[in-house]
Amino acid sequence: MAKKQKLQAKVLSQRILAEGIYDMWLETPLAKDVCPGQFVGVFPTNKSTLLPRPISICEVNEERTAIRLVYRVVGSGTAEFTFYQPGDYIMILGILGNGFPVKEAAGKKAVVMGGGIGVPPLLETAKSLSSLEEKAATVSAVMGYRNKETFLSDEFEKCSNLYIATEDGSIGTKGNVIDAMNEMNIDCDVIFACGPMPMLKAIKTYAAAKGIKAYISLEERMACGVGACLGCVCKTKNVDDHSHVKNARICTDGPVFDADDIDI
Amino acid sequence: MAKKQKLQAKVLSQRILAEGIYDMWLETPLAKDVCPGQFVGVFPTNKSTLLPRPISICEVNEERTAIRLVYRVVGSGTAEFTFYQPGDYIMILGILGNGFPVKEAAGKKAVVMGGGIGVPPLLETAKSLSSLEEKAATVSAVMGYRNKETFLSDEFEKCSNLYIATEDGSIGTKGNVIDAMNEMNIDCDVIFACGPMPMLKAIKTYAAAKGIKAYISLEERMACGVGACLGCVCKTKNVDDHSHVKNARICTDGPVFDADDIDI
Amino acid sequence: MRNTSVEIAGVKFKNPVMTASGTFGSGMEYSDFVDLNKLGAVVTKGVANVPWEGNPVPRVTEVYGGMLNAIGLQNPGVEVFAERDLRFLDKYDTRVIVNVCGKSVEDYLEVVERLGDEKRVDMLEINVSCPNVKEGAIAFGQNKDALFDITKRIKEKAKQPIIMKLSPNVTSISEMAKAAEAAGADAISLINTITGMKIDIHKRKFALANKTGGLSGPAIKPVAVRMVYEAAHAVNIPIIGMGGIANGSDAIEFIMAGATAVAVGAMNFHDPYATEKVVEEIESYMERYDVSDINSLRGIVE
Amino acid sequence: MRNTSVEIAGVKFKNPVMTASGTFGSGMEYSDFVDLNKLGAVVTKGVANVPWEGNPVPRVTEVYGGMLNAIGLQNPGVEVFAERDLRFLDKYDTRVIVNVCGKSVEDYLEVVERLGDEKRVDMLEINVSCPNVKEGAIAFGQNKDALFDITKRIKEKAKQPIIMKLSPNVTSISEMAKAAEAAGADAISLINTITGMKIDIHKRKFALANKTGGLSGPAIKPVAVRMVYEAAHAVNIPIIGMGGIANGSDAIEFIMAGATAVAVGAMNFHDPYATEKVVEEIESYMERYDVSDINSLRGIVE
Ligand SMILES: Cc1cc2nc3c(=O)[nH]c(=O)nc-3n(C[C@H](O)[C@H](O)[C@H](O)COP(=O)(O)OP(=O)(O)OC[C@H]3O[C@@H](n4cnc5c(N)ncnc54)[C@H](O)[C@@H]3O)c2cc1C
Ligand SMILES: Cc1cc2nc3c(=O)[nH]c(=O)nc-3n(C[C@H](O)[C@H](O)[C@H](O)COP(=O)(O)OP(=O)(O)OC[C@H]3O[C@@H](n4cnc5c(N)ncnc54)[C@H](O)[C@@H]3O)c2cc1C
Ligand SMILES: Cc1cc2nc3c(=O)[nH]c(=O)nc-3n(C[C@H](O)[C@H](O)[C@H](O)COP(=O)(O)O)c2cc1C
Ligand SMILES: Cc1cc2nc3c(=O)[nH]c(=O)nc-3n(C[C@H](O)[C@H](O)[C@H](O)COP(=O)(O)O)c2cc1C
Ligand code: FES
Ligand code: FES
Repeated sequence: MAKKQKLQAKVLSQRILAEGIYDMWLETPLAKDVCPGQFVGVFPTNKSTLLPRPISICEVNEERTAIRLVYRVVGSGTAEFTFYQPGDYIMILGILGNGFPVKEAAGKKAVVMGGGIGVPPLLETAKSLSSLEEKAATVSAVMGYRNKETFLSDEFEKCSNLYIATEDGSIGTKGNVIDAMNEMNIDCDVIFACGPMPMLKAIKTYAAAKGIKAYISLEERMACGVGACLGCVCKTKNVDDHSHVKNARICTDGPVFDADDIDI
Repeated sequence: MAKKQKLQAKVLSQRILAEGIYDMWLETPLAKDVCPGQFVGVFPTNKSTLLPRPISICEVNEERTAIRLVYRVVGSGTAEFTFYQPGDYIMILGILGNGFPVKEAAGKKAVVMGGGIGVPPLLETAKSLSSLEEKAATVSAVMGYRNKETFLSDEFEKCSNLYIATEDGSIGTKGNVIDAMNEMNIDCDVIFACGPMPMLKAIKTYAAAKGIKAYISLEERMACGVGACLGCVCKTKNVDDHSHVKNARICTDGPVFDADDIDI
Repeated sequence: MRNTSVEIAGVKFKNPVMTASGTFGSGMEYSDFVDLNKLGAVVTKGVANVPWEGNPVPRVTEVYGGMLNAIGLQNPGVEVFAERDLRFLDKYDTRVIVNVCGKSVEDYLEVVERLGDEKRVDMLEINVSCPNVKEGAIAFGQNKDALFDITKRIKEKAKQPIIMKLSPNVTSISEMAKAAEAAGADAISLINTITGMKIDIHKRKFALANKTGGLSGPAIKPVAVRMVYEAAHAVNIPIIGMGGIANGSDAIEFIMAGATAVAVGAMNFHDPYATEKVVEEIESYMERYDVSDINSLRGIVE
Repeated sequence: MRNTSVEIAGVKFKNPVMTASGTFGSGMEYSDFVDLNKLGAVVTKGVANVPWEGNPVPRVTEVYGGMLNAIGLQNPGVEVFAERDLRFLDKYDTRVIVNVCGKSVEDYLEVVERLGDEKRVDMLEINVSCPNVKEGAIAFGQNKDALFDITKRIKEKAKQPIIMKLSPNVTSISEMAKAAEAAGADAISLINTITGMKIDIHKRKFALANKTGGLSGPAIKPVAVRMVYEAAHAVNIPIIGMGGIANGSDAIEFIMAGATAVAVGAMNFHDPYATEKVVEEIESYMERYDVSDINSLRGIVE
């Protein structure tokens, strides 16, 4: 694993992707070693806020010199990020987390499933699945949105068979990603998922019922991001190596877990 | 007196005047009502620092639409100010303080005396003295610097008879401003002074001995800048109106005091 | 029409936003910035029976997210205060709470009695928690028996309802709150400043002449919210919450923790419009979440 | 050659910079960023006799100039700790201080005895001040008789020198420091976190599942400096100072207030290089002001 670092990254571009959702490319040597599903900590410069904001890596450019972050504005940190212009520098901490075990999908029918701000990390995941040495047999993407204000869907279309579910039924299946799986009869051996907790719970249940392997990416409040503070734990089924109390650290042991191993 | 306000001011220009000393013009409607010797509070944007930095008004432009601040970098606030570019906005609080009673110099031989970062407010003072309806008879400026790294002296030359004292004797009188007064035999009925405490004490003593009126501008740590917190007091000879305990507020009752009235 | 008014000990306030004692003078200095009529109450700087000089300068210094002060309760004495400051406040339609300080119980009683017939004074806030004076003051606020005793004696003499202002520099704020309540306090206010210190490592000197000073500002808000919450669960009398309040959200946080009213202190120095803005932002919050009565938010987070 | 080494209870540290317990794991997680050999000591996360689960999430939340945590002392128990964490530290040439927690005096004693023969352990830091566990812990740190008692009993059994880690949530830190000294503590460390609370006014919930959490970071520095100063004037045993230290200047401030050594806590999360940087910046300060021995700065501001 690459050494973790805190370092300056240069903003290459920034644009609005959808209402309240921004898309920023950062030049950084960290790009070299990214696995899909990993994340960085982004530091606001505002000195009232000292902790890094965990943001998933949405994409890595072909030369592996830059990473793409897609984020939703929810508070003071993300609001600050929107002001960054090309040429500005920001401090980031990375690369953090384990990432999706995409190689496990070799030869299999893989489905990436995302909802809300869980969608971005799945783009790099879907791209990886179709460019592995031993590729996945099929790569489908099932993305849940609130309404027709979708984002990144055009890009998923390029690297996967895209299915959309919307809460209001304005595009695709009306309902959630599981409804789409059922309605569209999507073939699936392994799932890579990221999104809100109710969605992840539904996927865990769905996968267990169908005997499908599911890897899900969790979210929790973090302080250090590197496994030291024990702030970001989730319950695991078995005693884990690190904590010995069934508490895995999402920032280091995760954010991606085998759905069977965790208690959500 | 004009209503105090906290408002945005537009940076018009910024340049280095001498090592560690910056010169910044701000566009602000507050300029209209400035008396020489008054000051503004400048707010850093860095959220770890919340209090306004008191900075004297060095000059007002002819149209009275802009003020000039000349400041020395000593800490985080002033360091931040150096980054401001023309077109940036910063928050200021003003106009604060009483200012020099320049009208008292009508028809008299006036001397402005400054040292260190006490020099700037005396520029507007000297200019006022020579443009009063009833002008001062003569306007001299006696400025003390550490060495030949003087600043603003060219501008004092334009509106006053300038005398310089330097600690190392590299220009003008070797010594302090009182040494210059003595050496150069400067005629004087009234003094307006601003500078470090030892200089102000010397001026008070000098003026008392010669029976000259001296107005001196004091400095103290401030929090509110508007007279509410009682943070910035100086000892007065008599019970003052506000405090009733011989403690005048430098931000509001000052920063300029009749040297006879204060205990320094 | 949404209701923002609150009541404490029979006194009705048009809204829950007050000024924190010592940060707002008697209102005069901020009247350029704020319409005092828009505030729930003006809480004045501490006043004693006789004039106090306060501490030597430097009295204030900045720290991360706040400041330290060691003013030492400089004040012109209750006579001048009544004749000047109260007369200034006569012009305004807002509640007036007078903050009272003293070195002995007798000092406090003298002020309380002098103000007893002042119609302009709606309530008295008894400062037993100033960390910046050597005698009296905080000693009363750090020992529950002393607090009980002084509260009782003041309550016996006071014609206006009394608020005991508590110190955060204690092991248990609940015990202190209970002592004040048991002795008959009509309300409590908290927190006063937390004792702190700053050293200038270049000059090798204390930043304040008094060595220690009281910490206030956003830095102390989490401690203040916790103490308001603990006090609210310990007593039934109303609580005025303060400590780092800068905006409407902060004020709502204190109210949800159990405060009936709130006060804005050091942040007036950062933003002289803060008090009025807090009033407006509380209204916006009520609008956004359709809260018809501010009192319905009090203590709702349990 | 300038001397940065300090000594506490006969243990020599190459410099006064330590990690604050619980913010640095056992060093492993920060070894990507910092050369552990450059630190005065690694102080490990609190360890109990048996594994502890800790509190439910959310356990951390950000506040102005700092954070609140309610980890609840999750730890794998002393056995795993000794076999894994201490063996990891075997590789390094730095001092190791093990932070010990417990719910009863017996719990603490079990850990202390288990570690007695561990050569890798230079000192024990006894955490009697964690505000985030319901039983034991902070209770010992908020009552001077309880503190005296537990200190005495641990001292009797401990083979390594013991540091009592004090809580700032007390009326008088001097009294607590004196109790620890009287009971035989070899040193004291302070401050642990100050109990705080944050409420999410939009969700109308506590930000932490535990409701309250411990405040740390630059926001608490002035309180920490003051307490170190007070403790230094109350006792003669060495003090390890902490609370919001972010850079060399902060460290020097604590030393001038009376600390023999310092620890960097929450600021590791903001700047994972912080500890090593503090070491370097202390050296720069000594260079700039020609200080030949760091020990000569201790307590020089009186
Ligand atoms: C592993 C991981 C990956 C993530 N990836 C993305 C992503 O790709 N795009 C995206 O928009 N968001 C992502 N998030 C959520 C993102 O971290 C938060 O929205 C962000 O931290 C909010 O910061 P703020 O300052 O705007 O909000 P504030 O509410 O002002 O933040 C206050 C504090 O709470 C923390 N916080 C607030 N919301 C969250 C949250 N949902 N999860 C964790 N911490 C939170 C902040 O980090 C900060 O410490 C991810 C979270 C995790 C844990
Ligand atoms: C009435 C008045 C007029 C002044 N006019 C000028 C001027 O024209 N040009 C100029 O360069 N300086 C002037 N000063 C000094 C100036 O206010 C300080 O240098 C400045 O506040 C330092 O801020 P900082 O953030 O860089 O320093 P820091 O040390 O980081 O500031 C920390 C805190 O201390 C306060 N502080 C630090 N030094 C002083 C000081 N000498 N006086 C008052 N407060 C201080 C700051 O305002 C801040 O609250 C004046 C001071 C006063 C009181
Ligand atoms: C400069 C200053 C002066 C103060 N004077 C008093 C006082 O006279 N009486 C009092 O009870 N509290 C006094 N306080 C405490 C405040 O009223 C308030 O309790 C404290 O500052 C916390 O609130 P804040 O963080 O909003 O400032 C003073 C605070 C400051 C900053
Ligand atoms: C996440 C976190 C976990 C902590 N865990 C412990 C602990 O296990 N034992 C302990 O004695 N102190 C613990 N502390 C307290 C710190 O060691 C330190 O005393 C406190 O945070 C103040 O220092 P700081 O402001 O530099 O963080 C913890 C602090 C934090 C932030
Ligand atoms: S955020 Fe610190 S352990 Fe995960
Ligand atoms: S700075 Fe507040 S009274 Fe002068």
